[in-house]
Amino acid sequence: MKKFINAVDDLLAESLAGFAAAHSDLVRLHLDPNYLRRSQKTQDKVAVISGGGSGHEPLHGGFVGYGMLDAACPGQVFTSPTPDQMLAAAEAMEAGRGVLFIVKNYAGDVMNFQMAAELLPFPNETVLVSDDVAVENSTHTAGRRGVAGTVIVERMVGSLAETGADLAACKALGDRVNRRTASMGVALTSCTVPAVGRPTFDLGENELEMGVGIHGEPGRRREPVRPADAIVADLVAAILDDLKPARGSEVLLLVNGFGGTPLMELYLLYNSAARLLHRQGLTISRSLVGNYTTSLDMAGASLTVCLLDEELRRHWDAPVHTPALRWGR
Amino acid sequence: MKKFINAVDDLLAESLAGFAAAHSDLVRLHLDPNYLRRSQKTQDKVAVISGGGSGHEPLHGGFVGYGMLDAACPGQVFTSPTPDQMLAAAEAMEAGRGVLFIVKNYAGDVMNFQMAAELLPFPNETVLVSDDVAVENSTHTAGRRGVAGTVIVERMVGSLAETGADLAACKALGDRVNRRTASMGVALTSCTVPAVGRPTFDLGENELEMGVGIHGEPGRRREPVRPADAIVADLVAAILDDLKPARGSEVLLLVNGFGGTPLMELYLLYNSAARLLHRQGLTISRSLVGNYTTSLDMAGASLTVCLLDEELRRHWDAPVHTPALRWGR
Amino acid sequence: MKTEFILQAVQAVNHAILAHESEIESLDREIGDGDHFINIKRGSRAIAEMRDELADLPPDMVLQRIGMKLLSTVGGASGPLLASFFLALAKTVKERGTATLPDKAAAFAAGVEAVKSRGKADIGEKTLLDVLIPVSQAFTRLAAEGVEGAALLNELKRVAEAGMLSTRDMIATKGRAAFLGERAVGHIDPGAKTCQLVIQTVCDLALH
Amino acid sequence: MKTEFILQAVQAVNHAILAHESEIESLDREIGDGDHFINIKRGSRAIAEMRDELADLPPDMVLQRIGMKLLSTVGGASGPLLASFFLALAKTVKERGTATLPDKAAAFAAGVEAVKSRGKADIGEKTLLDVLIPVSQAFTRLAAEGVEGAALLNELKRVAEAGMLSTRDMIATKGRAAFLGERAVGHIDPGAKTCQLVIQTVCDLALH
Ligand SMILES: Nc1ncnc2c1ncn2[C@@H]1O[C@H](COP(=O)(O)OP(=O)(O)O)[C@@H](O)[C@H]1O
Ligand SMILES: Nc1ncnc2c1ncn2[C@@H]1O[C@H](COP(=O)(O)OP(=O)(O)O)[C@@H](O)[C@H]1O
Ligand SMILES: [Mg+2]
Ligand SMILES: [Mg+2]
Ligand SMILES: [Mg+2]
Ligand SMILES: [Mg+2]
Repeated sequence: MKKFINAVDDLLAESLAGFAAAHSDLVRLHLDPNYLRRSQKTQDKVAVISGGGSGHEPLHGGFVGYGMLDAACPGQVFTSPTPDQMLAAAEAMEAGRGVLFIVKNYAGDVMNFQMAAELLPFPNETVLVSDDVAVENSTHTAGRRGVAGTVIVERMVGSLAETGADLAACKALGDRVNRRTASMGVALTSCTVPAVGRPTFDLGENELEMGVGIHGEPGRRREPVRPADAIVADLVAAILDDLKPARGSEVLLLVNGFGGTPLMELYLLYNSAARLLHRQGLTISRSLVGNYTTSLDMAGASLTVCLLDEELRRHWDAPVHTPALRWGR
Repeated sequence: MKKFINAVDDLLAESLAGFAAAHSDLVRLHLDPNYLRRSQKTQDKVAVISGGGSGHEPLHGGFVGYGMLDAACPGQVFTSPTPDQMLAAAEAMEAGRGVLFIVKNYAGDVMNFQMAAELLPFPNETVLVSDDVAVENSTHTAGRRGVAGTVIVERMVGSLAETGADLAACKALGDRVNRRTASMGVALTSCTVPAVGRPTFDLGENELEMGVGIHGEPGRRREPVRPADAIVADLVAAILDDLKPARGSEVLLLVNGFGGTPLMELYLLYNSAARLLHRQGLTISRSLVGNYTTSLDMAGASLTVCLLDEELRRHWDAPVHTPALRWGR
Repeated sequence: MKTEFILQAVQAVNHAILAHESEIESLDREIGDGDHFINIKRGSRAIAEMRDELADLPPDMVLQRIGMKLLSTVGGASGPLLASFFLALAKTVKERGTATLPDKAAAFAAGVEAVKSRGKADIGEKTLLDVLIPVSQAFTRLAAEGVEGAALLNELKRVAEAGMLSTRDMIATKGRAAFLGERAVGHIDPGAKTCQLVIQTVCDLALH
Repeated sequence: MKTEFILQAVQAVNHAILAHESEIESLDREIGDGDHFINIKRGSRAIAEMRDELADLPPDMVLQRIGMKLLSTVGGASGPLLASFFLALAKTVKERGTATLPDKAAAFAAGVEAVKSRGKADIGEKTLLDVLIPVSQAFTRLAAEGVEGAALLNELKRVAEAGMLSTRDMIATKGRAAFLGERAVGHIDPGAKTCQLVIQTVCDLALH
């Protein structure tokens, strides 16, 4: 394992310190318990707070700022944060309108946020993000994972919260965006958790892993490497099979890199996916291409489609000013 | 080699098509000869045009748009574009005030842009970017390479051009920014040129390459892997030795990833570099952290320091709206 | 149960976990995300370092502090589950003490119930509950039958091991391994392994 | 020099380049950026495909078209250099023809001069000029002395090879290898290898 680190145990703290220093105009870092918050607290709005294991940067810290999150709680690498972090962040950012937690649907994240929610002295709601169609859903299981669609949920809910909407409205929008969003990913390599020091799984020189999550969990099946168009066709089919959009629907297409795949390839994937969506009679009216929900140094990418409507498009377009997403101001 | 491609020969065209589709609000792609241009041509300004080999995305296409480039000419991977591309781009974007070429200092880029300049029916000037202090300069050699500092030159010159400044002023500012900017990079892995199919150089599991360029050219020396702080100390020393900033100077610090290194590590490098700069009595008043001048899938990063003054800071801060850099609008 | 014994158990468990690093770590790399060992090591070390501040507290408060410390240090899925176990254990110990074996078994059972409701999981889902539930059932039954000493402890160890091994052939429906479907079959659940190791270590300590 | 011969040479060179893929490619991976082979292959194929449109043109126009095609297809450092060579060659051929050997040598020399001034480089800088300059000098001298046929062609091949090999021990001061300093020593320059290969191929063709 070769990484830019000093000591494995200090990686997270040093990286957070660098992040806060590089974006000191936007965010402030609180240590022990760790959370990142907007440098300016906004009054009279629902406090939108997310968090999760580290290693997915810019998620979530990169989305703290106007029009998105009020705070983010970073756990250790790939490990959900602990309730004391959520409590401290909520304490700092609650502004009289309650707290909305945005939580990716993993047992660890769900339980830690739940314990925080039980202890929280403010009205609160939780939006569970579960956009990963690689995972089969059933009533007996814990359900689908939350992956790159989280960025879209955070963006749209963050926009609504900025208008002064109440907790119930923010929760309802988050759930609605989640229902209209589907993702699936593919890995060309594993990632290496720094504290472990070697790849989480081994992939042969001619293999890829379909349906991976964002923690180096192996996917649902391993396949020989294929042309990008064939890979994209499978991802798009799974996504559309889930969303079942009517012809003529308007969508947002997010091509998300996992950290080790260059932009050149991500745009090639975009080209391939966009062609397929057009062929299905869909209109791509908004796009995002880049590393937004990563898995350390994993080479790979995921596709996310969000079914837009007038309201969702408006919340996507509204001004946002965070370290990793910025427009309109 | 595992990459998201269909056929190696189509990679560039498909990636460009995806880029243009994903950013159709900002850029338009012209094929054969290939160039990317703003979708809206601005009248009465110097046309600022750059270009270079592909594989450095988002450089240069990602910087086409308001406040930065008017057009970018992408060559094949790591191969400078050809003069017909520059001629066609200039033809399309010249708006009565002449053409400024921003060229990274590589023999190939310089000669191709030179041949274009000789054939160009408009007044034109060229700013050569040569910020890489890893390369020793001497009167007998072709001089230092242009690397990540190019983003800063393009940004500041682009801002000035937007104000209606004339060709001479744009050229003078570009040269001044270049003189005040220094960079150095380090690689943890090689990159793999898709058409070649295997790594350009081999690095052992415990080796790193100091002073690499952005084309997988080997650096000046190979070393055992060291803690990030020690690596950063060497890079910062080389940069400051070149710039020789007075104590109390104000600087912009750019931590640039080469494509395969996650943001988490880039912020750790930022933390390390910022501490050293502070210790030298420097004030970091502007920062940029991310993948801006990449080398395909190479794991590694470069540091760039630009000595600011009131004018340069103003041009950095002015509104910019491109696919890869956006603020103020 | 004395504070003294709890603190000795904490040290013994900390050593046992460190001694099984590669085994536990590889289980979570195979069907999880590779962090389980680091998570429990972080928690176990944090508790081991509390020795001085815990030494003079009564057992229920010691267990409560351990639960809170696990909650704020472990993270992941295992953090809230282990914390819930200790917090419920502490509550029951406080309420009815640990004078008799059935008292101890009841406290353990309360901990396991808390884990079940926190994780919304039950036996057969390839989690640490496949160790905790059978051990709790055996403990309650044997305590009611008056079995004690080595006979009890050895049986609990056996049941823990059998529960841990039983996860090998299961398909997971909870936790990260659930994402793998059929592919998780053939691998032991990391949380189950950890719980089995802890139970074995504590029983061995009590045996001496 | 007839159009017919130029077109035959184009095909022969195209084959020769393809046959030396791994050799040329590895040279640029060692001291460059790995694309030299791809660059010249792209150019060489583009010219080979022009066969029909060039067949009826006079030699100077054929050379001019080749230069322009190289300029718009090769890119990199080698593109403008090779293009400059052919454009200057074409110009001299047009001006004084290729009736005599000194005419041919003069045209070649004009091409090499154009490369020198385009690249602002000279002999000894570990570039393709370390092949082109000695070959041009030998050509001019031998043509003046009246050496012709196999004697001339074999000598040009020998000089090209010696020039190519001479780059091995040089430190580069131009091109990408210049960034390597001492580390480039021991490696042959890829552009020099290509030029030597082209010269050898054309001489061999002329020998038959
Ligand atoms: N809902 C649940 N109920 C009970 N145990 C669970 C549940 N989800 C996960 N686990 C246990 O947690 C273990 C994984 O813990 P750990 O690796 O620390 O957390 P994470 O899965 O968040 O990375 C699994 O092996 C399993 O035994
Ligand atoms: N200034 C120069 N003058 C002459 N030849 C040069 C010069 N710069 C580079 N070359 C030649 O170009 C070759 C490299 O060509 P190529 O790999 O196609 O382009 P690039 O270096 O841009 O990747 C070198 O091996 C060298 O022979
Ligand atoms: Mg985890
Ligand atoms: Mg090149
Ligand atoms: Mg885990
Ligand atoms: Mg090259």
